[in-house]
Amino acid sequence: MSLHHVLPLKTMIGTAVALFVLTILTVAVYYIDFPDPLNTIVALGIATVKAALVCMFFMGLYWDTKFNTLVLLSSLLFFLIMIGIILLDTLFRDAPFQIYG
Amino acid sequence: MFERFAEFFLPPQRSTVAAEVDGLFHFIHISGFILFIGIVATIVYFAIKYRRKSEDEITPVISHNTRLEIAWSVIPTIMILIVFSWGFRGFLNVNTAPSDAFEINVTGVSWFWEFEYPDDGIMLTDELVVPVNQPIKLNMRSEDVIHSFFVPDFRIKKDVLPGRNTTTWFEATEVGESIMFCAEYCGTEHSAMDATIRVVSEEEYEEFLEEEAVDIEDMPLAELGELTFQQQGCQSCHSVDGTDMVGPSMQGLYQSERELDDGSTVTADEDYLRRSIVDPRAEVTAGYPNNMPTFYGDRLSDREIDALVTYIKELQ
Amino acid sequence: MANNSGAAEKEAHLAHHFVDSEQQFEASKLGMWVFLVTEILFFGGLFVAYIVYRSWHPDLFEQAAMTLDTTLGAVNTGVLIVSSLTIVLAVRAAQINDQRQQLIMLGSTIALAITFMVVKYFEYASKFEAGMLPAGLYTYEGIEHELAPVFYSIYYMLTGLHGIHVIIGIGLISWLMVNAAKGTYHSGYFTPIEIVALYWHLVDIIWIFLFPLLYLIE
Amino acid sequence: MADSGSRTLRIREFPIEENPPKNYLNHERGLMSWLFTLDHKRIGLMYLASIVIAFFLGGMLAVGLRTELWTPAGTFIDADTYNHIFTLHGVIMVFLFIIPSIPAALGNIFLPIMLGAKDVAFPRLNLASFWVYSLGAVFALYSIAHGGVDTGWTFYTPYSTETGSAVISMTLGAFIMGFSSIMTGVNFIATIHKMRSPGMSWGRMPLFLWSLYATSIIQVLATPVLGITLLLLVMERALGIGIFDPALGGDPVLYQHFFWFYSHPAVYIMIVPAFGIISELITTFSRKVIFGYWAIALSSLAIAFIGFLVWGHHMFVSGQSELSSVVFSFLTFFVGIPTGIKVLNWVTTLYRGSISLKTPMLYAMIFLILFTIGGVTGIMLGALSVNVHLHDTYYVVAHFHYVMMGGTVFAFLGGLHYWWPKIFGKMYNEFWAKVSAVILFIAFNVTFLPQFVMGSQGMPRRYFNYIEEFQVMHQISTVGSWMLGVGFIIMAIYLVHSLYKGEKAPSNPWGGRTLEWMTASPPIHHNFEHTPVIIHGPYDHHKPIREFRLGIAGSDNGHGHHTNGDGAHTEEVESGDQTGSR
Ligand code: HEA
Ligand code: HEA
Ligand code: HEC
Ligand code: CUA
Ligand SMILES: [Cu+2]
Repeated sequence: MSLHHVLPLKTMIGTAVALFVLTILTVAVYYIDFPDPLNTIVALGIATVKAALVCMFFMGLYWDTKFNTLVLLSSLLFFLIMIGIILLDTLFRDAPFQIYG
Repeated sequence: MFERFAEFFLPPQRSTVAAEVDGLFHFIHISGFILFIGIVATIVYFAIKYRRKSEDEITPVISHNTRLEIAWSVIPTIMILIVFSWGFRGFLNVNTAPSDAFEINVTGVSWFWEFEYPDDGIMLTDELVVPVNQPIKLNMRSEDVIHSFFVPDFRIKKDVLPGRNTTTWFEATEVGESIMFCAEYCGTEHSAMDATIRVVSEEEYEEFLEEEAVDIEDMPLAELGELTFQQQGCQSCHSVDGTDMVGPSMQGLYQSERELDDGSTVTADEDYLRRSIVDPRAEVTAGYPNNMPTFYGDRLSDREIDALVTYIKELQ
Repeated sequence: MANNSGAAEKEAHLAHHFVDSEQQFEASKLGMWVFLVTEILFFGGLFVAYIVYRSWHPDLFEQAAMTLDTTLGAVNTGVLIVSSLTIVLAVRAAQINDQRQQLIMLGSTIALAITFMVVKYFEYASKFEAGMLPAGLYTYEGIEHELAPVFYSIYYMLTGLHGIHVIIGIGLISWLMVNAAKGTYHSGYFTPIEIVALYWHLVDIIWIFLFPLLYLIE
Repeated sequence: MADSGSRTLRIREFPIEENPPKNYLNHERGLMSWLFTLDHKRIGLMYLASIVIAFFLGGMLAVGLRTELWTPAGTFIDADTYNHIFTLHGVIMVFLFIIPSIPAALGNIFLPIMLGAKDVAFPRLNLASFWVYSLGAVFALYSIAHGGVDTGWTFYTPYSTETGSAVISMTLGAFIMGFSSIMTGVNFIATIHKMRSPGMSWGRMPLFLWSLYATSIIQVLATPVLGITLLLLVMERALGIGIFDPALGGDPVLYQHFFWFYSHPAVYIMIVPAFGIISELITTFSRKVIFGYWAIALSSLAIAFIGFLVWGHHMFVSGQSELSSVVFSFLTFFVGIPTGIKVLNWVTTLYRGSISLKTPMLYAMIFLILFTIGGVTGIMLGALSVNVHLHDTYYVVAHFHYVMMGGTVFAFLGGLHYWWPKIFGKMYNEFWAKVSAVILFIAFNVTFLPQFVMGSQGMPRRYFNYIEEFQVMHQISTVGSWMLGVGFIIMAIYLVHSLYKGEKAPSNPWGGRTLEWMTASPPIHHNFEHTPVIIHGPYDHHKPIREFRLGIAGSDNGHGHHTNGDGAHTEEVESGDQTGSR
């Protein structure tokens, strides 16, 4: 969003409403029982959509230079690298021995 | 010639995995050295040949050369792939114990090592005796902080963690003594936390087993105390001849006046000795760190504690 | 780029080393985005700890999430969303030179942020009461899992760090209000509001993830 | 931009005023004018002073360490003191010296000038970063005064949560200094993106700036993780939160992941700016276009990226899963490819150049030699099976001194000598400079080559005592460290001498082509009297030098009382293809 771009009021309010709806949705979904990993996936999916809405409209990435979006995405990439590789260790350690009782 | 050189660089190869590790070690050194000499020679040659002769020399514009650049991206790539797969193979060897390996439990404690032979009821401190040509698997654990089990002659190393087990293994190929170091920094006496690994022949090993498997029940208290004192690693912090180590010497301790770090004094009677072993952090002698392990209480039987106290009492 | 057009009139807020307001605005905004990246990775470390422990002990996390109050969590989510809206409206008010609205919007953002902290206070208070404290101090007995204390450590680190960010946000927005009252911000210059708003949205986003990850596990 | 498109920009050549009476050093006086300055050059200079002090402190500790190792048992200090000293040596050298060394000191001074800007994007942030750094240093000093720290610079749990030393204040110090590093990174990124002068396209940016750019990216992405790690460590010690402490159910290996996720990329924070300096030195002193500009520029970014994928090579024997060890080892080697490309491009640049072995160039060559040794031994350590043997031995110690001291420090010294005339307006004594460079080179190898041998033979690091077999090697190494001391003393003498008695430096003593040589020595307060315009690449030594002194005609910065010098050269250029891309 450059200096000369005035934020559109309707979009802002629309974004807030959408965020509300999604929050209610995510709580509602919590009370529905999905098979195991699905629950987490749905909850995180909704959270990601919400975050994307905030970034695009409230934070103005939708109007901004694409480079700022790239900056943001790079942080996610490096977060994913960190957790991804650490899981390569933590999920694949040998089952501990039980020699000391 | 090369062998002399290799011997200068590396400790003797005394385990089955050593040769392969050394092979890779030499391979990287030699190819790295060739590369290095090439680079240095080129720099020196250019620096002499193209040294500045006058202030207004004009240099040619050579901005790139695709073929050269591809060459020096591809050749190193091939090199590193070789190095990687070679190292990978060696790593699998170092990490995968044969299924017929004889198992020994290792405990790292600040700052000594305990080796337990679970089938024979033997406990050794700072010394490990193993038969030659027999794969040995070590199940390792730490009582406090991270230590690391490192035997240069065997080319093995593995961290020893609290609350978790790690393993390593080796098969010694010749009879002799090798030194074992603690390779993960663990505090004051980290550099003194070493042990001797005695590789013995099959027969000697049998003898050793018989000798060690003494009957603890029938031993006189003082003798048992001395044995326990050594086996539990007390001697890595306490001398019995008056020298000051991490902890106070045990000589002349009994019945002496002890000044504690809160300023009070106590007489080192039997009861005090017992308390000092079972709950060492409760009364800390002035001038010493408060780092005597607290777990002895759970690990020693009552008889062993009695024995220790008797033993210490006799050290006058 | 920085070609000195001569046309750009030098304005009071323009630092000497910039060529024009546009360059200053863009630079500040890029700087802020880069800073947000560091914030994300700062929290990222904690999220990694969360993920690792959850992958090791899914049952612990399920049990422990039950002790958290979903309603309060959801209310706080709502509060932060509204506050995000009010702060963009403050930016907008600056853009359209409406000083009164600026003040109202900034004020409401602060009010909402305080509401968030008050709710958080009640949540923490009831946890403390029950002995659900970080590991070393943990005394609660309702969860049968030896690592329950570690869960609460992670919980307090995440929400605590987030809470600190909220408090910093309150401070920053108060500072904006003081300036706004002096009429510092207008359509030609509103960089500080824009920058603080970006920060505030990030605080909101982090909560958007914390809410399902901590409260909504089954 | 309001007025883009094809507009005619009037540019002309601006003559350089030699040794101007008013420069950034003296345009304001008094302590306050330094401590609260917003001028990037002054902030850089304060950083320079701080890191030099830190280096000498760390170096003295190192000499102490080496002296203690003269005999196998205690020589003049006890084990605890030794442990404190190597920890302090590591912490000071890493956090107080080498991380801020090139970026925050030399980078701060030259980044805006080389871009043709008046300052960095956020001068206040820049000043704040210096103060935050100082605050961190105060914490570190406090902790030294209150018991010191004996954990090693890696602060591994659970030892660091159990030991009686002042770990909290030291980690807080490192935590705080982390923020200073982040601030510098943010500032540099914004500056490079938004503050380039007309014509300074990405392809015309000096390679030093590319390297600072890559460094800043690493700083911004990695340092926050150090922050949270140290914060968790502090909480672990203060409250016992149990995430890393096995006694409370935590996992110490997780701590190591967190720590190295920062600290491996951090080694590229240390070395990549050094690469940038070497690119400048090699081109200037061979008067030649760099070979493979884009390859060098982009390989910095590649190193930065790959550097994030390999941290686990410090943990091959730590008890992490074998799978991850294998993956980490595989990725580790790939850092060698872009690095190798750089090294070989530098060497090729020398081909048919006009090489002058002035002191900075001597340092550049020393760098090439020592860094190659350090890098190849890094490859050795990355090889899984060999690492099992060499991990935590003196082989590792030698490796990282070859890259940190032999690489970064020697490049830094090269840069310091290269820019010394520009920074202070004085020339140093070339003869003594060469003498000390040669002494340092020899002494360095005497100190650290034997460590490779000891390490291979199995000498573990962080050892106060050692077995007698190693004594000879240790003694050679110790003698080397004393020789290093002599080399540095000579350097200190001739540098200080140059400040007081040195000849006045011309604006461009080496015939460089980058923008810092197109302004006075020392530079004036606003760097340039005009807005510079760039029409050539940074190393186009075959183009006439006057074409590097162009600026927008009539841009006086609002400060100009300069007259149009004789032979001022005016030219009209289409701005459409001259403006820097955004
Ligand atoms: C400036 C700092 C710096 C730099 C640049 C490097 C560079 C590298 N390092 Fe180093 N390293 C450290 C600082 C640094 N390191 C420190 C401080 C430690 C110890 C920390 C501690 O425990 O206290 C350490 C430890 C360390 C270890 C762990 C050792 C152990 O504890 O077991 C490893 C293992 O892989 C490693 C590998 C590498 C590699 C592969 C590179 C590569 O980047 C090197 C790349 C360069 C080259 C390869 C040379 C040039 C290339 C050519 C001439 C082309 C030809 C090349 C090939 C054919 C491959 N380093
Ligand atoms: C930038 C990084 C850097 C630099 C430049 C150095 C420089 C030096 N280092 Fe250091 N070192 C580290 C980073 C660095 N080190 C790190 C991270 C560790 C690991 C710590 C740990 O294990 O936690 C380490 C560990 C380390 C050890 C291993 C300790 C151990 O494991 O037990 C040793 C031992 O030789 C050593 C020696 C030296 C020496 C001799 C120098 C020399 O190059 C120093 C030269 C400088 C001077 C000599 C000072 C300047 C001159 C004067 C002040 C004049 C007066 C001098 C005299 C009168 C002699 N260092
Ligand atoms: C890690 C080192 C360490 C080990 C191992 C260790 N101690 Fe100690 N010990 C100390 C230190 C240090 C002190 C002095 C501080 C204190 O009183 O707690 C001490 C104190 C004592 C005292 C009291 C001495 C006095 O001055 O009053 C006795 C008795 C004792 N130890 C016995 C033992 C016995 C028996 C063992 C083995 C079963 C043992 N220690 C193992 C470090 C150790
Ligand atoms: Cu145990 Cu070092
Ligand atoms: Cu590394």
